[in-house]
Parts: sequence; C-alpha cells; structure tokens
Amino acid sequence: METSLKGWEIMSIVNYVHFEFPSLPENVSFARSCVGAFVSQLNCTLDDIEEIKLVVSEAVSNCIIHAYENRSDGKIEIIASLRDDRSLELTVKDYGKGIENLEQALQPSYSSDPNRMGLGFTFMKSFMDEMDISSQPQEGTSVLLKRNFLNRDRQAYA
Amino acid sequence: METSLKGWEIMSIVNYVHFEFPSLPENVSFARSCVGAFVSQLNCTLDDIEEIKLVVSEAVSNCIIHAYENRSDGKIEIIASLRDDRSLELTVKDYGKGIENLEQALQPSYSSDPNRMGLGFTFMKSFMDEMDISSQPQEGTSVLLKRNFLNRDRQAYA
Amino acid sequence: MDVEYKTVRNTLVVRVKGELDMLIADKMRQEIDRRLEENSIKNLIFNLEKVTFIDSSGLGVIIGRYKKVSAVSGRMFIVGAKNPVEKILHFSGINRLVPMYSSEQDIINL
Amino acid sequence: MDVEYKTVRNTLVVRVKGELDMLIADKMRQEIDRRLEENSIKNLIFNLEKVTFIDSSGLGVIIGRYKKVSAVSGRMFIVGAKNPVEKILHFSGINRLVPMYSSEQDIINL
Ligand SMILES: Nc1ncnc2c1ncn2[C@@H]1O[C@H](COP(=O)(O)OP(=O)(O)O)[C@@H](O)[C@H]1O
Ligand SMILES: Nc1ncnc2c1ncn2[C@@H]1O[C@H](COP(=O)(O)OP(=O)(O)O)[C@@H](O)[C@H]1O
Repeated sequence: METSLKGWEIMSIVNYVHFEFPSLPENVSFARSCVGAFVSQLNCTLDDIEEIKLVVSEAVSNCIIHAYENRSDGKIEIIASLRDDRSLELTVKDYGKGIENLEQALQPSYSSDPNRMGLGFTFMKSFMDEMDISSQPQEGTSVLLKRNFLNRDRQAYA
Repeated sequence: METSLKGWEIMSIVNYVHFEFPSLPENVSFARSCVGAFVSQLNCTLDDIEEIKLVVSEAVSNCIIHAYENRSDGKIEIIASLRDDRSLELTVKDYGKGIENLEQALQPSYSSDPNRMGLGFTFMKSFMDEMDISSQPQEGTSVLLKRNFLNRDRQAYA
Repeated sequence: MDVEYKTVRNTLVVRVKGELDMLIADKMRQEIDRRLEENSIKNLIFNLEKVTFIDSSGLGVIIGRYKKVSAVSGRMFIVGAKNPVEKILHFSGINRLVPMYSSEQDIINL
Repeated sequence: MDVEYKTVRNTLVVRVKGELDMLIADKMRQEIDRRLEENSIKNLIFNLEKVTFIDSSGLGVIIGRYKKVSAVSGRMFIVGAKNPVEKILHFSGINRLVPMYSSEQDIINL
C-alpha cells in the first residue's frame, strides 16, 4: 500500500489514516471520535474503543497543554494504522517545547502543572501494550502507542 | 494559524483538519463520520451534518470507484476548514485517473459506470453552496466544496 | 451492515440495517439480482427501517432494481424509511416511482 | 458540555453533561472553587449521571476538589457514574477516597 509512512513493514498495514489539526481544545474530542471510528473497523468491543479514545484524549491534551502551552497555533499529527494481525499502531506528534527530563515525566503522578494529576502517561501505558516516546527540547515530542486486539489477556481495569 | 494550506486567507480560518487515507471502501464511512464530527463544532443542525456526510460520502466514493477504479492502494486527502463566518470549506483530492470530459461528468445522471446513477455531483452541488473541480487526466482530481451555515435560506429538500 | 433476504411467494423482501453506501451496494445488487433470477421472483420489498444513512451508491441499487422489476411487470415497494434516508429518497425523486409505506404490514394489508 | 451548579444549604451540587475533558476542565475547576469560597460551602456532590466520557483532565478536577473539600473537613460524593466513566474512576482509585452512589436521592437518604 502506498503510504507516506516510511520505514514501516508496509506489507502488513491493512488501513491507515494520517491527520493533522491545530492545537485547539475542541480538537481533543474530535481526535478521539475519529480514532474511535477508525478503530471500530476491527470489530473490537465497545470497551476497547473507549480505552483507545481515552489514550488519544491524553496524548492530544498533552500536546495542547504541555507542548504548546495552550497556544492554539501548534500543529498536531496523528497517524493510526491497522495491521493484518489486528494490531493498532498510533503515533501522536507535536512540534512543541519537548520534554527535558523524560524519566521524570514518565513517573506516575508527576506533572509539571500543579493543577494536573500526572495520570496521562500512566493511562497511555495501562491501556496500550507498548509505549515509546521520543522527544527533543524545542523540537517536539512523538508518542508511539501499540496495541494488539487479538490474544489479549490483560486486565485493563484490574 | 500555522497551516499547510497555502494561498488561503489564513487569518479567518478558525479550525482545520487534514486527513489522508487509502482508497478502501470502509474508509467512506470513516471519512463521513470524521467530517461530521468536525462540522458539529459549528453547532449546526443534525440535518446540516447529515447533508455534509452525504457530500463527503459521494466525493470519497468517486475517488475509490472512478479515480482508482476500486484499487485500494490510492491515496485520498480531505482538507476541511471552518472560517469565522461559520463557513465550511472542504477539499477532496485523489491522485487517480482524472476526468477527461468535465462538462460531461457534471451532467446530471451521467455516469461512466452502467451500474451507477450519476447522482454524485448532483448531490454535492445541491447540498453545498459552491463546487469547484479541477482535474488532470492521469494526475488526479480535486473537488472543492463550500458551504455557509449562516444566513442560509436554501431549500435543500425542495 | 446486515442484509436479510426473505422470499414470500413471488416477493423478495430485503431488510437492510446500518449504512447503505458503496461498501455493501455492489454485493447487495448482485445478491438481489441472483435471487430475482433464480427464483423467478416478480416483486421486491426494500425494508429500510433500520437504515441510518444512504448515498447515491445505495440509491443506485434501489433505482436499478426498480428498473429490473418493472421490466418484468413486477411491483416494488419501499418500507420504513426514516430521516435522513427518507429525505434523500424524496430528494432523488424515487418516491414518485416507488410507493413508500411505513411498515411491511401496510403492504400486506393492501 | 453543560454544567449545572446548585447550592443546597452548605452543599454544592455539580451536575455535568457530556464529555469531561480539558475543553471544560479548567473552567469547571475555577467555577467550583469560586462557589466553594464565596458561599463558604463545605460539601460537594458531583453528579456524573450524564457524563459519557472522562479523561485525566476531568479526573484532575474531581481529585483536586476532593483535596480542597477534605482540607476544610467537608465531605464529597460522586453520584450516578456509569461506564465508561465508572471504570475510569475505579481505575484511578478515586473510589477508595470518595464514596460513590447511584443517585442524589441515595445521599439524601443517608
Ligand atoms: N507532548 C508533550 N510535550 C511536552 N511535555 C510533555 C508532553 N507530554 C507530557 N509532557 C510532560 O510530561 C509530564 C507528565 O505527563 P502526563 O503523565 O500526561 O501528566 P499531566 O498531563 O497530568 O501533567 C507533563 O506534566 C509534562 O511536563
Ligand atoms: N474523482 C474522480 N476521478 C475520476 N472520475 C471521476 C471522479 N469523480 C467523478 N468522476 C467521473 O464523473 C462521472 C459522474 O460522477 P457522479 O456524478 O459522482 O456520478 P457516479 O459516481 O454515479 O458515476 C463519473 O461517472 C466518473 O466518470
């Protein structure tokens, strides 16, 4: 499949979508609806879709609140792809301020914002099988999230 | 707002989304859900949203059926933008076979496919205020559609 | 999208559920045509009660079947169409060719 | 998203409708804090019956208000949370801090 996703195992991708939108708070809801609609192609459960929506909500909120510090002129990109093994790969990317100390950022309950709970990355990790973050100060952050909907024996709400 | 939409009156765009996805039949439904979710930000009526969904369905179906002749490896792009005058601008773009005779293609009830009704462009024109098509054989087609949700006194279902 | 086919004497009832777009239009057209031919069925009822969306691909199946059924002097009915589907059917003018009823019961009672 | 605020004696009832995410979290937090201070209210009830989605921004408002109310020895309740909201509340462990009831009536009957 002809895609703009370089370096992937192109053959196994059965569908993908690439979105780009500005860092407006109303786009958090929009983004999770769209990714939810995309994932529903997998015929997974409603619970699965709700979990993916939560993950998207966390990742996109982080771009707006942290990467762009609530400015609305930032660009956010999402790439979602489904593979023939019924797995979802999700990338949420910003071109904002980046994360200086990634280890600290990933600690449960750590937040640089006193009004927030530091639960975002915890949720992303809990509801996905894999999470991989690459970030460069002043250049931006890219969060890669993977989840397989087959043979999944994980207690998400333990 | 920093966007990749060149040549637009950037100042008046209040929100935009740019999507890219392959020419798979399941993406027709996905595309209309997403554009529907995007347009719902305007607080327009449910009827308005249904009409926009129909228009997206027609334009995206045309890319798959005509531009890419039902191959699933084509790239489809949608750019939707909302302006501060409550207008929606929608571009649906493919890199497929293009339209040789645009005048003929736009005739109501004309279809190059005996199983189809030739109603696609008629619907797009009827439910939008403006339609503008640019096409190049072997290079692709871009359909630009505009609609203003303010001061609209048109009987869509006359 | 689910499609249910039921034959009652010389009438084929097609009950559709979900969104009637290009994803299912082709398959539905082939399936209906096969059943019309194999069973020498004359009449056709489209039950659209559970259809939430229709576009020109879906309309194409309905209008095309109307032509086919009319060619053999059969009759066709559309049943249960609600908004936004009903609006699109009216907009396309198909309601001037094909009688539209609220339920299958209404046709049986004719 | 709609938020309705109602004061009953020294209790503030907050009834939320729709999706509780960052789009409304900040405004809601400010609005609740203003009302808690201005009216020297001690207790807080979050009615989440009509909330269809919550993420960490929404949870943050609730957990933060719990801390505030507890600091002045007030009590807090969550009411009417259904899935997927209820699951997220449990997942976050907030149910171990804040009693959860099915309806506002259940609290009045305590
Ligand atoms: N996209 C991002 N850009 C810059 N910093 C980020 C980004 N995402 C997360 N962070 C940093 O990581 C911290 C932890 O993030 P998270 O677990 O989502 O919690 P929270 O959003 O509640 O702060 C944030 O407080 C912030 O400092
Ligand atoms: N994106 C496209 N690429 C190539 N040809 C197209 C495209 N869209 C429309 N056409 C041509 O224009 C004709 C009319 O389109 P339309 O009014 O949508 O009717 P229909 O899809 O039923 O054929 C099509 O039959 C096709 O020949």
